[in-house]
Amino acid sequence: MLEIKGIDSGYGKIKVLKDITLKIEKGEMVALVGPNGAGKTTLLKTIAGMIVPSKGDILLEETSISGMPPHKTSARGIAYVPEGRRVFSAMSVEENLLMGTYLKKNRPHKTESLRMVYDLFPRLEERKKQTAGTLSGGEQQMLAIGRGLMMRPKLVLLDEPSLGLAPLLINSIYKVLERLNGEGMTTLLVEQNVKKALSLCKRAYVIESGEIVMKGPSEDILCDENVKCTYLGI
Amino acid sequence: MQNRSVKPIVILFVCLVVLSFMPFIIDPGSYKYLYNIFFIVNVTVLLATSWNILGGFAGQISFGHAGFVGIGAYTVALLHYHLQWSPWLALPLAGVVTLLAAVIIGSIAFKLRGPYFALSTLALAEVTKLIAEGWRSFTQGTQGVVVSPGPLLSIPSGGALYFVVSLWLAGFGILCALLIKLSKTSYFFLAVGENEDAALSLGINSKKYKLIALYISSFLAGITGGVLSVHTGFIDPSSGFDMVHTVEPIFLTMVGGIGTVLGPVIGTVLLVPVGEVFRSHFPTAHLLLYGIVLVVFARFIPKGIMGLFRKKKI
Amino acid sequence: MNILEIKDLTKAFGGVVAVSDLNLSIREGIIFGVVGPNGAGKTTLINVITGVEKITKGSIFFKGSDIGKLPTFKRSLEGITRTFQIPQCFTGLTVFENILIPLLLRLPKQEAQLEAARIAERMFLKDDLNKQAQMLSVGRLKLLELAKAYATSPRLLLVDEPMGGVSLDMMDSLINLIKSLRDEGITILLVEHVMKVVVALADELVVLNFGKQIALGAPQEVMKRKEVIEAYLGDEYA
Amino acid sequence: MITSIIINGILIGLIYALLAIGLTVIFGVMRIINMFHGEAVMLGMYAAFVLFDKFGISPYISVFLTAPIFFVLGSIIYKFLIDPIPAREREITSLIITLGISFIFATSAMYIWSADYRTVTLPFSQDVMVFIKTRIGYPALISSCMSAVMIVGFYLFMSKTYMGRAIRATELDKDTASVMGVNVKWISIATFGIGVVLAAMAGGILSPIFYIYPFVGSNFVIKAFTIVVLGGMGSVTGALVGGIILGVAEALASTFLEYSMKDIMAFILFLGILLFKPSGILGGRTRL
Amino acid sequence: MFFKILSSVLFLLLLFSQVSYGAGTFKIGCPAPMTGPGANFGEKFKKAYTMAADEINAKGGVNGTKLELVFEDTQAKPALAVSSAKKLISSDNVIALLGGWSSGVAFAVAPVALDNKTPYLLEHPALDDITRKNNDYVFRLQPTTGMYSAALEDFILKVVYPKEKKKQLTVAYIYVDNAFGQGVAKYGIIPFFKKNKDKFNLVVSESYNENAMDYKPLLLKVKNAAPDIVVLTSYLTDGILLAKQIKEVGLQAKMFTGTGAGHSMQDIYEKSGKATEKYFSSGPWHGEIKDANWKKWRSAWEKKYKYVPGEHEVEGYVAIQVLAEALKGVKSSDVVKQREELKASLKALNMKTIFGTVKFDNFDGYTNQNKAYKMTAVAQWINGKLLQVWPKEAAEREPAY
Repeated sequence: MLEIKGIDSGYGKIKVLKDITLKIEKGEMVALVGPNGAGKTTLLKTIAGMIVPSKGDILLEETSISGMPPHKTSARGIAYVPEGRRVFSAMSVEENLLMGTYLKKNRPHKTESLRMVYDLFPRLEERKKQTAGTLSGGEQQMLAIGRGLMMRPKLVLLDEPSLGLAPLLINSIYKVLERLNGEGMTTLLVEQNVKKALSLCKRAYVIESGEIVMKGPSEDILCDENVKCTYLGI
Repeated sequence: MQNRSVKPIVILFVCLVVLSFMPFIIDPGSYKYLYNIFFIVNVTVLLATSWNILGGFAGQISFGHAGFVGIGAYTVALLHYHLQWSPWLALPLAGVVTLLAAVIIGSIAFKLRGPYFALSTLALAEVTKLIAEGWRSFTQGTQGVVVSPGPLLSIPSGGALYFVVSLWLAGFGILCALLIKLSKTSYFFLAVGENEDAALSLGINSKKYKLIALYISSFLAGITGGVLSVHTGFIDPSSGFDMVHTVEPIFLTMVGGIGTVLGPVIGTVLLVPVGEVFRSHFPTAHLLLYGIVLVVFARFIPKGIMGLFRKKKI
Repeated sequence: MNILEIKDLTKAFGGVVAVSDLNLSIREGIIFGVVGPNGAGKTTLINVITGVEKITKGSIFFKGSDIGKLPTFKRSLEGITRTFQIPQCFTGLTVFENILIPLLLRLPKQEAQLEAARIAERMFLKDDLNKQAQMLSVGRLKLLELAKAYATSPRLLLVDEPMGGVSLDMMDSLINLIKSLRDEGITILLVEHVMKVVVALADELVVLNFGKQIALGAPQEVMKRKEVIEAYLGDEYA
Repeated sequence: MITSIIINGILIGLIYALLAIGLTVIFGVMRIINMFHGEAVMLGMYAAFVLFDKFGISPYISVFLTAPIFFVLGSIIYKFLIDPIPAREREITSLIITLGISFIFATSAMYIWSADYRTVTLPFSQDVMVFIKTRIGYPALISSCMSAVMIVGFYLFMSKTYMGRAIRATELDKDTASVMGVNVKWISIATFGIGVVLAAMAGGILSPIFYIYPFVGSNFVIKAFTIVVLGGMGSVTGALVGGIILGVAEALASTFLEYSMKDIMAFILFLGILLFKPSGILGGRTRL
Repeated sequence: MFFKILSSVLFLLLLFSQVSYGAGTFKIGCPAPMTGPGANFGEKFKKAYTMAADEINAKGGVNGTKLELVFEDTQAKPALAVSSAKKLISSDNVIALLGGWSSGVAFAVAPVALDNKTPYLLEHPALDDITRKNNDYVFRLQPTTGMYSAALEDFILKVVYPKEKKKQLTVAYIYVDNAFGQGVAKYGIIPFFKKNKDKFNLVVSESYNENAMDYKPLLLKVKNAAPDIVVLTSYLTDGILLAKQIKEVGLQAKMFTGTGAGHSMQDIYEKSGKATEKYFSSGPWHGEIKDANWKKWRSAWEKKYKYVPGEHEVEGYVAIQVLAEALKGVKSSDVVKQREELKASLKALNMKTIFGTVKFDNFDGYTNQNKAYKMTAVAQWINGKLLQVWPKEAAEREPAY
């Protein structure tokens, strides 16, 4: 599905990512974990086209999308769900979701897509007229995910969906993710909640200081001493 | 170190002295128009420098310099009109009164930051203009006030006198800018302009430095207004508070290079004569040409002329 | 002696309570670690101590005197300085000027310049001295943040995630650097995500979650508590 | 008399609001202060004048005919003059560029149409209707109603269409909008075009009740700025509310104080809002 | 480097601009608003000056020397006008300055003329103070603001008041807030009504900003006061809006009258949609209309420029004729001496023109002011034509009152 071949990337002259190589198969759910500032978000932004890599290539279904602007990568089926609360705060919940059907090919499916998201997150339907900025953190996160799903993507890039949420909410969001994966959605999940992420995904990459320091099945990574040390200080 | 800070001041002083002899070389009596342009250039250098101290050094973009100029101009005119002061004597007071007005303006406008600050200065300038228009018994309203300058220390008022006075006032403005640039204060200005939150967290009293910049800037702008009023011999609200006094220093500084001492000088020396030549050679088309010059400059050298040089300390 | 005392501190943004009824005492001369998941109120705590945010309820004492109402810059002059998680440098200025600015507040220009060069060397920024701050990488910017804050001669230094974006090989020197600052007598409040750093550095550790204190004590011991592991690492971990 | 004054205040307020919308949209989305806003209004007035004078087309219709031309004009200006400026310099450089363009437009208009004052005198220009004891001239009434319709129409465009939502999304968060598939660059170009169209349409609608000359633009700019601040930058409903409040406040001030007090009144309102509610009357976040 | 070259080229250009071309002509400096809000008036005066100068040059000029007009744009701003005047005097070596349209500009230029000993002939700026400063180089051929209302006062006292048969008539006065409006209010209209308190009651007297968009609140206030007479001092654009909005709010009075300026321009009738029908306008007259020369001039103007000339056109045209006449007394070749000779010759001038007799006198505190009380008239708009109705000897028809 997605293949990243040795990319370097960063902001202006500042290089954040060094020689990243990564592969995701169709229908797979892959976790990307690492400490704050390791370059996780930068990687997602590079895939989504918000940052142009200075070296290397990114292939989506065997075609290069490297250097494509975000509105083109999204047309090709990549949905980036940004971290934190980057919903369109002054727009209503429904307007936010409809932004997910901005692409011409998605517009005809507007009603079904809305139905699907409202079924996944009934809370959003209750508040569809409410201004997004007045939602709680968890609801905003649901909205951001829902908005990404409205795009009917081939590949979802999820950036810290559990950020700042209470455990109960995290659980419910994770259940949704699990269900979507069961339905065949390909996902790259960035998480700081290592345990959670690794329990959900079968495979993971560990990134530190812009480099992939480890990859493999989740269980292996969870057992690794180095990872434990980084995260638990044990 | 000591030498490095004295050198530019010495150069400035030498330039001023040398230029002061110009009237002996080029006769102001037969080149009145040329001296008129020199005068406008000098005064505009002072105004652009004044704007630059606030907008460039301290990063507080003001849209209200027309207000300062107007207050300065009216100070001279009204002291002359009501109390028969010599306009020349009233000049320093133009700066002082404008500074006092800036104390009020600053206390209101500095409650705001960024574009809101800029817009509030615009509004305050308009309010002062409306006061000048409305308070007829004091300001003569829209009818305006005549100022007859008379001689200064028995030097007859005329091209040479205006030239030398405006030259030294411009020099004074540049000196203020230089002294700030060479002092510690310039760093605090820079810090406040670049990132006010960071400056605060490092212990810099940002409000104090913003006010200092405003006060110096308003003092110089007020003097500019005073000289303009002496030179024109007449002041009314539409010419004293003309939006040109706000807009012109901004783009001249931008063209020359914002935040540098030389930027406003270069911008003014380069563009003001062009504007004047256009105006007298193409009475109807000059704004069109000037507009094109502005667009071309801004489009192709957005960082200003000083931005073209790598080293741009001064 | 406690350099900082926080009593019943509450900070609310509208309805959202970022810090709630917090009581903390920080001894002079230690590194005091603050950890917790994102959104736990760590940065808000720093903002409140430095006066960037006003207190909703409670009080803050610095060296025994109430500073709750002082403006940010005065607290900085009293000796409380912070670094920002997202570096807040003077991006248009050079690294040298960035460090010089706080020094100029209390030293004559020449001395300040010497001191700035010295600090830059100590903070591994010697090679970048004449670069514009906007040209630096994130990791270097973090160093610059620290250098700037150090240049104010703080008594209490609040460090917000210094390790984010710092390369692995750099991390150890940074740890040593922070230790040496403590050994100079500067009290440090350290907010950090990288646990090995926290454990290596902190003399005392507080864990926050949803603006509340859930654990306090020696780092090794605190990290083993069940509620900490649950809050921080995910509920099924323990 | 008081009802008449308030009704008239509301009617002129609607026109003020329309004058401000183009400015507020461009500022809201791109943080650009468009200095040639007044000149765009002026060009809209001339376009209406020419079509009325030569072909007898009512300005109320011709504003829609000329809209595409102004859209292209605005888009070209943004694409070739403002967009290439590096982001760090854009805020202030765009000020100079748009100022330069305002000079170019005003002088060009003088060459094309001479400095003469023009008016659009509609066949029913003297007809008056009476509404709650208030006499309202037909042109004033239609222009105000058109303004209201345009504002509502624009509101609907911004809230109900994909493009309108994309513009707002871009204003709120460029990056996130772009990953939704919004071509942010194109939307910026289009928004600038739309801002110019709105200014020109305001000019067209104003033409039957005002006069036209090449330098008329400067008359509107400060008023438009005042409303943008009153209503909150980037807000359409804010512009509407701000326009009406300004219209009514001016009318009341000029009646109960002196007529010349009305401008001071406007600025006192302006400063008051800036100081106590810098986000505008409707305040809070940037809203539609 | 590019900029160094550019700036040196520009500097050279500047120096070359000093070189006066076309020597051997009488150069006349015309600072005028060629751009900006007053550009329309700048064009009017340019047409008038050019027509007169062309006619004189076609006949061989003055004593064989041709006239040359040098225009400078002032944007109607005093500061720019001062700069222009200095340039015209020093680098173009003009022998005299003309006009400038607005009172504010003339007020500022007059001291420059004095400093440079250059005659300055006013044909339109009307503020009284300009010729009350003992400035020997300033000459004014047309009435001042204080004189503007001379014919109107006469008309109201002799025709309107007796006809109304009321003890006291109520009057509303609205005037534009600028040097001109203030002048007419301060020296003309307000003193007149105050002086005749027994006959008139000034119920509203307010000024307005010339760029206002909406006058209805003011007009509603006037309507509420129900005046018998409404006097307006306006320029053109504000005059048009006022006339339209007066109709709109339904303000009615026995008499509406303007005081020259906007109200005596053809545009106001047409562009207000004929809303000024029956309006009176009192101000400088359109010239000696009974004079055969005037009729000839007027048809020549209409042929050349395709519109009916008003006071501005007559004034501009006559100003050039006055200068040409005075220039006959200039004999020397040095421009400084020429200016002195021109001044002396202007002082001695007594000339019959289509505008009326022009003779510059010192009286009542005025210096070099043409006694132009009689050059004011009351005219009235009827069926799209503004014709003089008062004083009787200059009337083209009976007033419709």
